[in-house]
Amino acid sequence: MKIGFYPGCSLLGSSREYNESLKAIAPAMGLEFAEVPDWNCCGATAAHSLDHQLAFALPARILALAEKAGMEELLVPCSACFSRLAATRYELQKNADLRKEIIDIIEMPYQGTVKVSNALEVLCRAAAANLNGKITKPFAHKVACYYGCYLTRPTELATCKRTEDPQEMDELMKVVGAEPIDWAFKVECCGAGLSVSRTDLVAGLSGKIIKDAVHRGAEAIVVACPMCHTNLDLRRDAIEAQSHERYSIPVLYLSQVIGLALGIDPRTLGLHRHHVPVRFPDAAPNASADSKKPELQLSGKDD
Amino acid sequence: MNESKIILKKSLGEWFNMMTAGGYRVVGPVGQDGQIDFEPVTSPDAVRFDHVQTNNSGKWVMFPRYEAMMRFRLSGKEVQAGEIPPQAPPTVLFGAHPCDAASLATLNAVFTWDSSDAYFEPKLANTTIIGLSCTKGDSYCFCTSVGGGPGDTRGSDVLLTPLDGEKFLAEILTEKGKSVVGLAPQLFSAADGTSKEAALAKIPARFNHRDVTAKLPSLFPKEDVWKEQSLRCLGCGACAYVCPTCSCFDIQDERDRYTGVRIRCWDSCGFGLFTLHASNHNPRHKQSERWRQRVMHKFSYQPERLNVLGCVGCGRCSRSCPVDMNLGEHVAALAEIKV
Amino acid sequence: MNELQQTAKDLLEKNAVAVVIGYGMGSEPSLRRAVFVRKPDQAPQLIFDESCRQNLAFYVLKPEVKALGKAAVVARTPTLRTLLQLATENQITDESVVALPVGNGSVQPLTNFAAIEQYLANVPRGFTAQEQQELAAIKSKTLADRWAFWKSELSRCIKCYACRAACPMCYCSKCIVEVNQPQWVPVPSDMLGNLEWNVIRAMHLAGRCISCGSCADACPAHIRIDLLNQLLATEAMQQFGAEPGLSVRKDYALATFKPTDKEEFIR
Amino acid sequence: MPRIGVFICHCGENISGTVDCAEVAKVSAEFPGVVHSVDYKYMCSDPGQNLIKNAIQEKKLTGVVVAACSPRMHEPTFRRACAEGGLNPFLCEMANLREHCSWVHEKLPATTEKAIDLVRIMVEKVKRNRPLFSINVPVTKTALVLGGGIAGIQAALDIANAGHKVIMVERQASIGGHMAQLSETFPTLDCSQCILTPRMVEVAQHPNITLYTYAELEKLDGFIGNFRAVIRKKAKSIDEKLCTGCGVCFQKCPNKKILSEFNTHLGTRTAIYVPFPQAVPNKPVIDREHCMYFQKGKCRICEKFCPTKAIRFDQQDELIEVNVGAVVAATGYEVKDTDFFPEYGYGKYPDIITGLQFERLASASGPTGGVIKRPSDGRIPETIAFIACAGSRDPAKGISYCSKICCMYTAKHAMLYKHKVHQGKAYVFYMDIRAGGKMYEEFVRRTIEEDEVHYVRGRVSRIYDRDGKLVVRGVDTLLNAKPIEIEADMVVLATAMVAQPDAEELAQKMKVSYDENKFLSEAHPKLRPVEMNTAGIFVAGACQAPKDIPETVAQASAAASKVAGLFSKDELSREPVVAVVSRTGPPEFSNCVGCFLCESACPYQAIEHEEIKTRDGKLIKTVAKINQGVCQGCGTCVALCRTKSIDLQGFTNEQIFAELVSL
Amino acid sequence: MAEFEPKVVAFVCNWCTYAGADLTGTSRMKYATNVRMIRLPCTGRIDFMLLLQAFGHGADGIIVSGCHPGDCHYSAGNFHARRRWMLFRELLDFAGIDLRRVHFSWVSAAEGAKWAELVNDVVNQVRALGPYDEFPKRLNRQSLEQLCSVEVGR
Repeated sequence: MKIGFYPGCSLLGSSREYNESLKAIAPAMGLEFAEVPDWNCCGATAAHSLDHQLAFALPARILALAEKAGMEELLVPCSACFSRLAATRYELQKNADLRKEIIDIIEMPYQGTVKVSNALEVLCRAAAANLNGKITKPFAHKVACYYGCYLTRPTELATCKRTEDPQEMDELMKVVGAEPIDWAFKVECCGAGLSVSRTDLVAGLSGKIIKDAVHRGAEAIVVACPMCHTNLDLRRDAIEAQSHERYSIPVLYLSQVIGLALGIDPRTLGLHRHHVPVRFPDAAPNASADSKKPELQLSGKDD
Repeated sequence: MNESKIILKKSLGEWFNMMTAGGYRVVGPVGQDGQIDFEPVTSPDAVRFDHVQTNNSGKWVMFPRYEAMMRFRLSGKEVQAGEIPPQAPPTVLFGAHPCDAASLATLNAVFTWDSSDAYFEPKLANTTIIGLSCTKGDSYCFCTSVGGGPGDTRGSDVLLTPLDGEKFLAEILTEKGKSVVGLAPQLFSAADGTSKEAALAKIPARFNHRDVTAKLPSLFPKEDVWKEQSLRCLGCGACAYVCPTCSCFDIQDERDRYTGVRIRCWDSCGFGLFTLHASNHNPRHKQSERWRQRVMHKFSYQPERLNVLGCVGCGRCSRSCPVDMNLGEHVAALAEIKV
Repeated sequence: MNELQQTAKDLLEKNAVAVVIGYGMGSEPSLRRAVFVRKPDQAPQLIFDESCRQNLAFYVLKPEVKALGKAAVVARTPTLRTLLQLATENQITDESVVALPVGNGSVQPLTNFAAIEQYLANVPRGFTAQEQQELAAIKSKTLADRWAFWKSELSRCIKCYACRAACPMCYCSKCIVEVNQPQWVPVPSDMLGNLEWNVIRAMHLAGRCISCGSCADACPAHIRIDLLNQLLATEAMQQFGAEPGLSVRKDYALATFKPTDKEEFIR
Repeated sequence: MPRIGVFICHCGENISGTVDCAEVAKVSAEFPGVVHSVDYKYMCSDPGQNLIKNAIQEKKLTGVVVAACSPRMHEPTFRRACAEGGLNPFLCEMANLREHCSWVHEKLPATTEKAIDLVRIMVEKVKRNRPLFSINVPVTKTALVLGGGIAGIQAALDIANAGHKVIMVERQASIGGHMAQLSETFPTLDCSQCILTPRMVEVAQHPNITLYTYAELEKLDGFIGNFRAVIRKKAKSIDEKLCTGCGVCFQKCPNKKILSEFNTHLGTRTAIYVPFPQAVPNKPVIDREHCMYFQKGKCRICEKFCPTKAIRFDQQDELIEVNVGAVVAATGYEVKDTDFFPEYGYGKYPDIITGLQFERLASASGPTGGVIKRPSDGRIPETIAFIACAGSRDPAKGISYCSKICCMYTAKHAMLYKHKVHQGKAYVFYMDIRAGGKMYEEFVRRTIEEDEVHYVRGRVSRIYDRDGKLVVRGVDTLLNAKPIEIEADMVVLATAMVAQPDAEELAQKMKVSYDENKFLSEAHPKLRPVEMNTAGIFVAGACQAPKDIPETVAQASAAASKVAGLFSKDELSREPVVAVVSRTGPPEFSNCVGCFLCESACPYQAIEHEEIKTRDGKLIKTVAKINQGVCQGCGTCVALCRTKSIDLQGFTNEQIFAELVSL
Repeated sequence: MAEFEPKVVAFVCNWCTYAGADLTGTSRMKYATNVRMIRLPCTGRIDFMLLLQAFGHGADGIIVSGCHPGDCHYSAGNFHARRRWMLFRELLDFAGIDLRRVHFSWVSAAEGAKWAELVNDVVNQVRALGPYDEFPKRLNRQSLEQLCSVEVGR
């Protein structure tokens, strides 16, 4: 199935591995991506809180471009981008005056025909249709599925059904052989909203998430959002410093987990880009069969 | 009478001026393709010469869509009533095709058969028809099946036939025709003997109307025939209103406080309520019966009672029909039925 | 034989229906007309292409056609919606008609309203850009120009009521123009009569019109009366969420209300 | 020909001060159809009225226009005068020359001109008036009370004590409703069952009350004074006449693990059971879904042990048809369950319970004998948190209203807990404390001040478990607005009070309106709080909106007094200003095309379906018919009817049209 | 020539606006004489066609008024009316009919002053607009009186 693709800034920068892993698993998942031509910033940065018109105009232009390119569905892996695009589509559908106003600004026709989808939705659907029989290396670990905020809020845009205890990612993880744990911080705030201004609060909030996951026996945290990943992975040192605890638990994008289960090379999946090394003490025997190393090290801080 | 002359196309403007100056209202076919109708005109520039048919016929000149006939006024216990005299301004109906010109005979027969219609007759009397022969037709035209033709002179006072792009053959057919030509005799030159036949459209005959008229009474009881033909008929009045010979009308009073007028306006036998009695009985309850009435009236009743055919083969009804009820086709089909 | 013809043939052979109402060849090569196929071997008469525009749902209510027995009707999307709307207005029952949707690949007879509802759920709806542009073009005129426009348009109206006759939702046995105690609408096709008639028709179809365009197609004077319906259909959808003909649920926009309906025009 | 009389009133100087009454009378005399036109000082005086009466007889008037004050003032007066003069009262109309003309305009020619216009408009109208006759409807003096909670009980007793018959229908096996489940009632802390059960017994024993328990309303037709109800008596599987209520059957029933609805699933019951010991009637029913015999075909132990042989496994549901004159809907409420709250674990933590469950824990007759114990392990909670507004006042949860009783019962719960667990810690999270009511505020203060319950003003965002404790994470908005976490052993949610799950279905059955929350709508929020839009149907208790016991009882008594008022006459008489559907001859029979789009527009559900059939019973068409007993004459259907098949008597299309033509 | 005096027709419900106008009277507030009221039980009864009839019979301006939302004597008639007017106004505007001649209002039985103000405002506004000659009339009363020619349709 051919589907539009909007990378946004994160997938070209801090979360390149998300991009890489999505592209890597696409063929097996029966997905083909077409990038939106001439795309622009989604406005999730400051724009949407500072300028009401800009907040809608930026995403509307992206959607209009996708429409023009004949796309029916647009995959937006970054949750922040997803939220802006989905919110824009929702508001413009509801409010004809606003739609008129925004069309005037972007100077492009806009119908609102393009469905905006996040990675979780698309991968769940693709997994159901295409993954059967393709799992060669089941990801046999206890995982904490961390949804964060954008997949479940606001409820009008939520794609997960039980917004306070979503199950979609958990189900997907079961498909690739993982064992999702029941935990309390699935949809708690990681602090990304204060990512730059109050890193102390971020460390505190993200720290609680990691603490609960580890406390309940998770071996990996699975995320679907570049911001979540940044806070749980990149800020691990700050978290440890604040909580006076050491956590070795790695944080993976769901696409990376699927990729591993499909037997795709860890480097292709960008695992080496993580700050917290992705290694599992009790790696599955088949995963280490052709490796001489005593423990499986899938990534490191070496680049 | 029948005298033939030539008038150049460029002279028409002058002729129009003279007619207007002579007190005539000139009405001719104007408008864009698909929307050509008879309207008052002052110059031939706006007039169309190249169209197959106007949407509506020019019958409104003699028989308007609506027309006030009487006024009344209540005052205390009194009712005052007064006639509104007919308005019949001298009119030239310019550019009527031979089928339209032929339709006047049918209208006249209806409006004068027992007594003279005070509102129709003066208008007809004051109307001069400058006909225009047809140089093209379409698949809906069937004038040749109903006794007419693209160059038929019946009903016209003057009949113009375009001989080429520049000149017309003018056949002056009546006294009325003579007087409108007489307004500007200098514009007319002697005919050079060119026959108009070459210029005329070729309209194939689809049926013989005499046979149809003869056969219809025996078809009357064949309900299935009428039902089958009219199954797709919607029962609207489009065919009747665009028809040059349809003459049904309704009479209505319009009131405002204590004054009022009595108005006559078009009606159509296609409507379900046309024949509804006060008792709620409706002799033509079904659409098939109304379709039969339409065909019988034009091709049987009128020829029999008024000695005039009720159809001139202009094809307007069929062109206007939303569901492609094609009169020519259906009458031809009736003609084929073995009785 | 194409799929439509085959389906029609099958239905007739199985006696599932007594008549298939569809489109056949018309007077001109570009014209289509309604045909009423009653014998399996007549099925090849059926045509379906771009030129088939008439909303055949009208015939489902026509007494003469009804008398033929249960009908299958070749249906574009507007016709399907018409059938559902007629059902909500108690004019047809679930067993009385089979819909043959075309234009979406295969021809799968829809034998009940639930099936039509389901079919329509997957059909895109809303108004086309062209429809919206035409409305916008008129709305952007000045008040005086709008009046002049409609005055000129409506002056051509001869009150033949072809619009009413072609409209499957205009099924009243006695239309308001025929109600004469009092005579609401002047009978003559004068300006007042024409204006009132067209305004009333638009209002009577507001919230019910499924925008099939048959009225404008039928008008011998080529008046764009469909724009009046279109305007109200758009308004009814935007203001009240009215989308007639998508289900048999009774939710006529003018017989329901929300306390929060907008009222900034009321002082 | 019409013969209209016009009577112009001077109203002393009130009209004649600015309007030239003589001129109006003179001009009016010339209007077509007017045969008599006079002016007089005071038309409403006896001599004035006599002018009208005499003229009716002498001039053989067919219509009268009195041009005087507002018809809202004196229309009844002049219509009565006409009736006394021998003219149908509905052939009299008034032109409002005082309030709408002389009082609001200066003395100018235009004022007199307007007065003339007003008279002419009414003359044209009255020419088209038809004689109308009051509509009389007989009244069946039996009331149907739906619901046997405190609202239904109160209403039934009041109506029965007024001397009228009552049929009470209760869907459960016993009457009593939610009130029977409560422990002690605020603010007096008297025992709920102690005050309720005598009333329940009174219902059962009242000679005027017929009680159907384990029964539901199946269908309701008809209109005020003349309803016909069909009641479904569900099969109890016992012969009530033989059963003595000895209780041997449920002692012997082997299936003892069924969660008890009465005990809010905190206790168990048997398959043959009475909901609670004080049940009325105190006779068991068999719950067929859990009975081994009905499910597996074997058992019949109860039958074996029943000393009176009262068990009837083959009993069928029974439909009973009754005629009633009025209906009181008192069907009560439900509370949202804990699984409604995703942020509190979607109901997965057993120690998070609802307020109603806490009532059972606190009740001396409850599953724990009144000891507050955790459902999970039976431990007595050392720390307990109460969360008010659980769902209520939360548009995001779809419940924007206040459940009204939670503030009070939460205070009561906290107080009861403190009374029972002296060392325990109790927290109450709240948004606002709404304690409007006699002794209510004092009660809450006592909870806070004397029983030392910690009231935290703020909401709880999440509850999750951590090492056997429930972590209650919220915010205290009063203390520097800091997030707080409490490790509680038990959490009680004051979950929202909501309409019964089938409230909508019931409302549609009764053809009454309901609001967006499925609570039944009263006819007017202030002036008709116990009547419903459909005449003859009344409402009491929490099925209309959340309310506490005193309010419920007050409303129930009010509804009962309305019913008693209705039953005080043998016939109802109403103004004939109602809609009618026109009929014509065959083949159409009516211009009504039966689209029934008018149906949902009628605020009174007065539009019925009438089938027109041939003599041999074949259906020709279905057309609308107005139930004149129900129609109130607003005319909304008239404006909506495309074919003008519906008209409104007294304000017909012809009349209004004539007014406009004469403008 | 005397200043043009418009004719304004008011369609009002019996329970609120008619009563409100009664209150205007009992309070002796003054307003323009140009208004003629048509009393109906409820705004729900006011057929949109009545408005066209009023224009067709010479009204230069129209007022439609009833109970405020929630106050309807019949509980919901005005809600239904409101929806009808919403669409009707859009249609009139689309057709080029001047909405400055059609006014909708809620006037309660307590708003006598509002009624006076409303009438005066509408009368002034319509007076400024001039006679509504543009709107076709059922009959031209004046020309009939003079037995003048009557329009003939083509």
